[in-house]
Amino acid sequence: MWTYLLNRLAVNIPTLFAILVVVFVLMNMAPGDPVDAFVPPTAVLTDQQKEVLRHELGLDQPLPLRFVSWLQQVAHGELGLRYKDGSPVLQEIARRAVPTGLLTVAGLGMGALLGVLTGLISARAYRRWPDHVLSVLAYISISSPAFLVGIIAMYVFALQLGWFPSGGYTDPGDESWRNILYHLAMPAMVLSLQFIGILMRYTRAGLLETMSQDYVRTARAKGLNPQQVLFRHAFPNTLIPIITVIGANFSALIGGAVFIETVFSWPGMGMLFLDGIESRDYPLIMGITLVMAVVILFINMLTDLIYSRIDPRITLR
Amino acid sequence: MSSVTAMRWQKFRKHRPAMAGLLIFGVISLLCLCSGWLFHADPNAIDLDATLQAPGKLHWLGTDQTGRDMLARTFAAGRVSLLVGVLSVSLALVIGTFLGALAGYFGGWIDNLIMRFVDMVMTFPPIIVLMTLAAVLGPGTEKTIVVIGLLSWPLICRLVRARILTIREMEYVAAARTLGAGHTYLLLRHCLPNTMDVLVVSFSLGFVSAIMAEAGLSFLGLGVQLPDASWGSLISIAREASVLQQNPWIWLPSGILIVLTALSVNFIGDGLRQSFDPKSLKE
Amino acid sequence: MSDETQIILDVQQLRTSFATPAGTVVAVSDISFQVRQGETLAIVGESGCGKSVTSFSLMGLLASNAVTTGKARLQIATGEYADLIRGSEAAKQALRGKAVSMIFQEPMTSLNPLQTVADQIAEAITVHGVAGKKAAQEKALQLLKLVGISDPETRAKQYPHQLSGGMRQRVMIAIALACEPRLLIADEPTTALDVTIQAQILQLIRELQQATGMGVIFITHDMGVVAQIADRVAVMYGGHIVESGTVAQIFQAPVHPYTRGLLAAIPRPGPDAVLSGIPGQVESVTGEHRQCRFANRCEHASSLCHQQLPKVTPVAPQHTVACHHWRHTTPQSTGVAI
Amino acid sequence: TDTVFTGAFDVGPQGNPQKFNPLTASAGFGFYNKYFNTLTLYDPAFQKISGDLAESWSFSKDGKSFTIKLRKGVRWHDGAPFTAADVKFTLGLIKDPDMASVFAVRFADVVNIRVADEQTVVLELLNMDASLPDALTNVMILPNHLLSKFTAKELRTSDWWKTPVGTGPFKWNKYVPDQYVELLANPDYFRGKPKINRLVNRYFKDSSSAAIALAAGEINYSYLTQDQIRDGAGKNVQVISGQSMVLNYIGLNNQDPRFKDVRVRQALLYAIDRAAIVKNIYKGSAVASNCVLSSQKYIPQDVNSYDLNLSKAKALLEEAGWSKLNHGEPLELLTYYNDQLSKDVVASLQVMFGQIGVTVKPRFVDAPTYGQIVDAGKFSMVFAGAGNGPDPASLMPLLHSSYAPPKGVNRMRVRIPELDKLFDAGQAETDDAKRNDVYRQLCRITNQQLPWIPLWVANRYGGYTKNVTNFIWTPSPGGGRYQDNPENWTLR
Amino acid sequence: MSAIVTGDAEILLEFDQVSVSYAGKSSLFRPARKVRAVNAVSFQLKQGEVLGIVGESGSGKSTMAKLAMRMLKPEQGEIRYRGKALADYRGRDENCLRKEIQMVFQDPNASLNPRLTIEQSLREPFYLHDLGSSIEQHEEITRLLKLVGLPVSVLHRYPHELSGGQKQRVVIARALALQPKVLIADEAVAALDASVKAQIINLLLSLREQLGLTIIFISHDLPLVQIMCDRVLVLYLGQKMELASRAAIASGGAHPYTRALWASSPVADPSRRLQREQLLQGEIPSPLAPPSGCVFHTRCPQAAAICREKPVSPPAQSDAHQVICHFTQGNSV
Ligand SMILES: Nc1ncnc2c1ncn2[C@@H]1O[C@H](COP(=O)(O)OP(=O)(O)OP(=O)(O)O)[C@@H](O)[C@H]1O
Ligand SMILES: Nc1ncnc2c1ncn2[C@@H]1O[C@H](COP(=O)(O)OP(=O)(O)OP(=O)(O)O)[C@@H](O)[C@H]1O
Ligand SMILES: [Mg+2]
Ligand SMILES: [Mg+2]
Repeated sequence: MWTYLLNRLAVNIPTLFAILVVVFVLMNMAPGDPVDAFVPPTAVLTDQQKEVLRHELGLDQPLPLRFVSWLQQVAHGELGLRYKDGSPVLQEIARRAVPTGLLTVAGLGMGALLGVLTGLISARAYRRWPDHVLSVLAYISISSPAFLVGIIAMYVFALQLGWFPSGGYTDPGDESWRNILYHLAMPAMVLSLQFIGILMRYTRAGLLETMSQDYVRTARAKGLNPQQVLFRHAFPNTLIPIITVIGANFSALIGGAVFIETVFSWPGMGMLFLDGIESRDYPLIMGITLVMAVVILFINMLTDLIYSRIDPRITLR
Repeated sequence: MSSVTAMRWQKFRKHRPAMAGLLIFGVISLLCLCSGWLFHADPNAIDLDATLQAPGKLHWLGTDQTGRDMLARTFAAGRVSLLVGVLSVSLALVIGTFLGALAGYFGGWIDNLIMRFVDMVMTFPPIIVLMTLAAVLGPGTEKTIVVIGLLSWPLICRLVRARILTIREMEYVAAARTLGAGHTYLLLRHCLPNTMDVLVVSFSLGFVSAIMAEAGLSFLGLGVQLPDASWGSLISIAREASVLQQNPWIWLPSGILIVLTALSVNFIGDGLRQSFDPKSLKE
Repeated sequence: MSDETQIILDVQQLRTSFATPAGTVVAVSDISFQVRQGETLAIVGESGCGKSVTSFSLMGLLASNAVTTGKARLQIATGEYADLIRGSEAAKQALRGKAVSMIFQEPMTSLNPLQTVADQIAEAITVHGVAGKKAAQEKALQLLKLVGISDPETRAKQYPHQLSGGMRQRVMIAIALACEPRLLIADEPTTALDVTIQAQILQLIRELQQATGMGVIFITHDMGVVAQIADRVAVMYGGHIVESGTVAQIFQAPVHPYTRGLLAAIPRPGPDAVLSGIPGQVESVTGEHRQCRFANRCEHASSLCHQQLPKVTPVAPQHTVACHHWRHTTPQSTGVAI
Repeated sequence: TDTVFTGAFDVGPQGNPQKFNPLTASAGFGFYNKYFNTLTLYDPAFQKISGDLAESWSFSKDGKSFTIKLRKGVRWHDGAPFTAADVKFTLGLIKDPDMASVFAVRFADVVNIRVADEQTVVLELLNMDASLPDALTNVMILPNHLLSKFTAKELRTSDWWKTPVGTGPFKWNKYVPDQYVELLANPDYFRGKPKINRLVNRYFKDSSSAAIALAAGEINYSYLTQDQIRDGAGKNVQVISGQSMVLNYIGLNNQDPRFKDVRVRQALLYAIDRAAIVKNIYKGSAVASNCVLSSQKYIPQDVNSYDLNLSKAKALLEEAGWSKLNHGEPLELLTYYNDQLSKDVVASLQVMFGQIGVTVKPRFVDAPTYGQIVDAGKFSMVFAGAGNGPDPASLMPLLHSSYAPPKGVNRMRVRIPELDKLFDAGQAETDDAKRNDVYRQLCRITNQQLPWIPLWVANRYGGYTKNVTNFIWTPSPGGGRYQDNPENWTLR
Repeated sequence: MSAIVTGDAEILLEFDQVSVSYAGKSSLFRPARKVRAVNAVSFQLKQGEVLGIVGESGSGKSTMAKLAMRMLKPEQGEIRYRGKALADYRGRDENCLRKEIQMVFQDPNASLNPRLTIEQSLREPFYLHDLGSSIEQHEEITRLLKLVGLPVSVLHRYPHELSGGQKQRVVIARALALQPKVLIADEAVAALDASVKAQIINLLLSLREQLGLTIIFISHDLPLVQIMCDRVLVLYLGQKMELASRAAIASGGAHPYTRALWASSPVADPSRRLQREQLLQGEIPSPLAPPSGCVFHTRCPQAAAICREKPVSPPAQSDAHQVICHFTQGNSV
């Protein structure tokens, strides 16, 4: 176990390095450069001004050198400064970490819970009407783009009913946890919606697969009621795909809830990253990539560990 | 062998949702494929004097902001979306299943290598990859398909691997090995069929996300380009608050068609899964 | 105690058929039998003759392509009965595991691969509210010990795949015995067990029976085991009970030609031992059974046998047979009465 | 009582979210103006420039110097007096290349800044530049006494901008990153204490969210899109509209031989049914333009209105030998606009050009990509917008040949000597009437020569809740730069 | 009951001091505990011989079978087939090996793929070794089914639609399909009724007669072992207790454990029921912590001090009758 963990960590370091190199190269290959992004297409910077900027941002250095100096910064525990306003990237990311974490955990948590639950219900009512209704709902939720659901939710819950604020992280001047949670409710719900649909499908399919196994028959022979059979015997045996899906979506969401963050003015990492892309803010892009890569590698490692916890037949090698 | 196929077909035919799915999918595909011939309106012809018209006699599904006939446009858009949906998810499925099966089956360093590659692909920020690819590749439906396919296989890969990780420990796999079965045979015959449930779900979900992803790509120069449309791009018009509220005929048909096709794909998958599962719960 | 109250299980005209692509397969055809308190009924017979299907029918655990008809009355308490076939699913579920439990024939796949042995046993106890979690775990350990598993503390924490075939089978036995059921259906419970353990298990079942009056349906192929444990024996062939009687009647005065063949096939080691089977094999039929299923292998078969299904007829008290010609074919020496 | 005015000042093209350095900013002046002041400001109709921190200004006879008299008794938020040194310091920063200020070009002719006395600053000029008062409407004056210790380079990205000290009606109070800035009324504001106590600028990334927040009454003001107006902004919302002063045009790569012939450019314009687009896509809320200028006073009567004329367009193409110039290759129409309206416009243009046999393939990219492609000259056609007011001189860097890349942003590589001369003449002319004549001529030339294919100037919208009174807002490129008297805004 | 194997027959399969253990599940803080499933077991199997393996449940019989099938690698010692170590069979050799050694798994249900029809499962060996055309394969399958006494109608069914005994016969048919040289039958007839069992045993014996099939017969059915096997290997806790010829076993065996086994074997006579007193007393020690000295000493009626302390030294390989017991050592039969 420990040896596995150590091995895995050891492998993760070159993986991380490879990710960073590839992203760095891709980023520099992408059209547009930071100085062009510095001013809108109609505003004027003279040649001389651009040279100054370029030099200051180190853009006049060759690519490998820039990567190496970035790595050196990372080695010193820094992630450089943003091109946009010179603020430290690390601090910006740290600031966004809490909102992002909140949104992801709340959205995924809610989604996982409801997704699995509806999946269980659906499998239990296989090919009867609750199954069909839930399936249709699931596909509607999966097919509804986040921006659409977000805007509609805002119309209904913020404008018509006035239950929730239309967006933002807090009300100006009120930074209490209650206020944050009040603002979190709607984006988290919208975020979870698609996820519910996705998980519901995987849960349902997995359950149908395991329900025909012999040990489920044994469970019934013990006198368990259908719910207990489902929860205690069939469900644990479908946990592996469910955990896989949750893990993969977790990684995707940490930086990927861009639409929802945008619609709800939620100051999360996704929006920051988009900002970084829009302004070709290389240090910011690399910084976020690094953080996300670490998180994703960790989550994937965790899912693999969980596999072996769930299923004793799986050995970690 | 053919008797097994016949038995499956029998079972499939009895699965009513699957047959309904087949029918709906067939009808929608047919409508999309023959849209040019069925609806005489040119899906890209503008008529600035007839913008945002509600569904009526002349335009059954109304018109959009530039007066294009939404009926013709929606079904013409379906051609791109169906193509992108089916092909890119197939590509992802092939890659994901192949790599996932290898990783799960062989384990050891092969698993490690493949899974670290998966980690990498999962970590690449899609926007950057897409921007770069778009710049390098340029527009085109086939490129869009490839790009979406190349970005969406990791989850499938992980799912397939996880499943095979347990299947390879089954005694019947060992039994087949003692009969002299090679790796390829074991994988194809004994391991992969057990991933059917996961693959069916991944297909129908991936189908939807590919269609939606395509719309996001047109901004980067990939995906469908003006004047053509896709279902995803038509839905994106609903970003305009007024269109969302006042002109549902622009985006709602596409939305419904996506849900319908996804559902029918799902039901077909359900039927397939059941007809391949000898112990399916109900006949 | 009247005879009526002694009957724990009364099965009448049980019939189970499967819908298959090839047609309806009647796996169990109108069988009737009884199990009394503290009694062991052994069911023996040709492989594939419907023994397991009978037990699944009684447990209500058949695949969805099966249709079961008939009556099976289980006495859950003195004077209180429940129908195992026609009851509601919820009622049946309440009975399962507690009033009637079953040991499955396939120990490898019948255990949940993700749960430890102890958890799987304890669950059978807790689910009926017989004991709390902790007590159940202790009981599980005790049961493991009872079924002859060494080092139960360690084994309890292991998973099915870490056990040998015999151990898994014993875990199944422990699960079935956990709630001290009124009726135990044991489907080949000792096939994977070596003789010493097997003897121990048989002993255990016998002791439980004496203590609780549990009725046992014991399905096995090992005639030695039948001789050891059974009070009465039912011989099945092709979905029918062809002969039933006390263990002594069956072993010493078998009437049906199939029973006799079966007994003759028991290996008896000796300097020039020969194993003799019954020539031919069961024919598979779809649809209603219209003739004696054994007719095609029977040396005494007449045209009647090929045309008509024999009725169950009494031979002696407690001894019945379903054969057209039993009177003429039974060798005199073994006699009728014992 | 505590009155809070919350606005989404940074939504839409006039905002500049979370960029706090006004010297490098090209938008967002509507909010900088709330805590800083400029020397000069327009009136809300953009007709006249009046003083803000400046009391008066004048050019010397020879046009070699420009003298600014400053308002007396103005104090910084920290109590220090505002003096000429602050002005000299600020203008100096702008000219410092390390600051990378986008206004540096506007002060290219300023060779020296001299403090004559506490209240007087003199700019020494290389050439007369009549657009200086306009240029000054952009420049937020900064406190010398607090900032002189920084180098320009440090200051460009300094944290000071997040705790600034200005002279404006509101004082900086709190900045919660990514969420909002809160300002407090400045009781010592030289125009009087504002009537609202607090002014909050909330950040929205998405304008529809801001519109909903406005309709829900969570905020008091926001920019609105045409679409949001059509949707009905909400019953408690008062909508304001006005010309954007941004000209949408089709830019042609003037170095591309295919567009050398003026007849080609004219043919393209004849093919566009601008009236229909304005009427049906813009729902009438745009005005077609026939030259690069949009202010009525610069447009002569005799400009060609290029009404839709397909046959003429075809004929012109024929004459110019288009089929020989371009062998049926599709032209790429590059644009950085990504909103639905622009997509509809581009789709319409595509069809309209198609009617005269010019195939166009639109390509939507983001701004940095656009900049890179266009700077490199690897384009043939763009659909873009240019702020063309209030002073026509703001167009000079976009059309004057001396600003052709790599030196400037004359990205269409326009090289029309006559145009250069007119821009120079307009710059040197202080007399309003004569200056108008110069620009009328400029309009005429661009109408004939079509260095750009002018399309229209669309409207822009803002909305405020009906409980706000004395609110002044008007659309303008980059926001602000007009006297909106926030000290008079009141909340009921 | 059939030809006794001649002394000069080729040694086909040989276990040479083979040991193997399973790692238990380790956790973060606890290292894995090992189960010694097979401990230094040696035996030689001659062409055409039938070797019975008996022993208590969990004594490592299936593990030995898996070792011979190369499903496990021996930790120590070597397994040789035709004089060549199993591990050295590679490529085409391996393919031949797979063909020549076949196994019937203990649990037929687990060793049949639930997704394949019986026909598909039975076709597998032919397909894998590219034998015959589709029609020939079908004919061969039908023939095999007949041999094991199953109707052709089972071909289109799935495993879960068969009875336990039917599945077991399918697995036997599959193992015989390739006409192996060595057949390892792990409880291969346990789920069959006496009549079918007799049929199958006779089939195996006739195959041995005709084709020289060599059989390792793992079973709990001692009378059957006695009838069928030329030699019997008795295992206890993964260790060899006795290896004796049929004749030696017929008299009850020499090792106390063997004798105890024989005594517990049920007899098909209701009047001779076993009594508790006749059973082997004590419980089986845990293989996780096997006893010191002779592993059987905890239950051995003859156990003496030496048994507790000193492991029994292994007998010579060449001995015809090997008894691993302090008391019988040296006076082997
Ligand atoms: N995968 C495994 N992991 C851990 N221990 C195992 C594993 N497989 C078997 N064992 C252990 O190895 C020992 C021998 O098992 P094996 O299956 O060989 O017994 P067996 O002689 O075949 O018994 P049976 O007659 O009950 O089938 C047992 O103690 C068992 O618990
Ligand atoms: N789901 C099913 N569908 C169709 N036929 C089935 C199904 N299950 C069992 N059968 C058939 O029913 C018959 C009786 O099977 P059953 O399992 O009861 O036999 P059994 O007496 O237990 O035999 P064994 O001793 O071999 O276990 C068999 O012929 C079998 O093929
Ligand atoms: Mg059975
Ligand atoms: Mg075993």
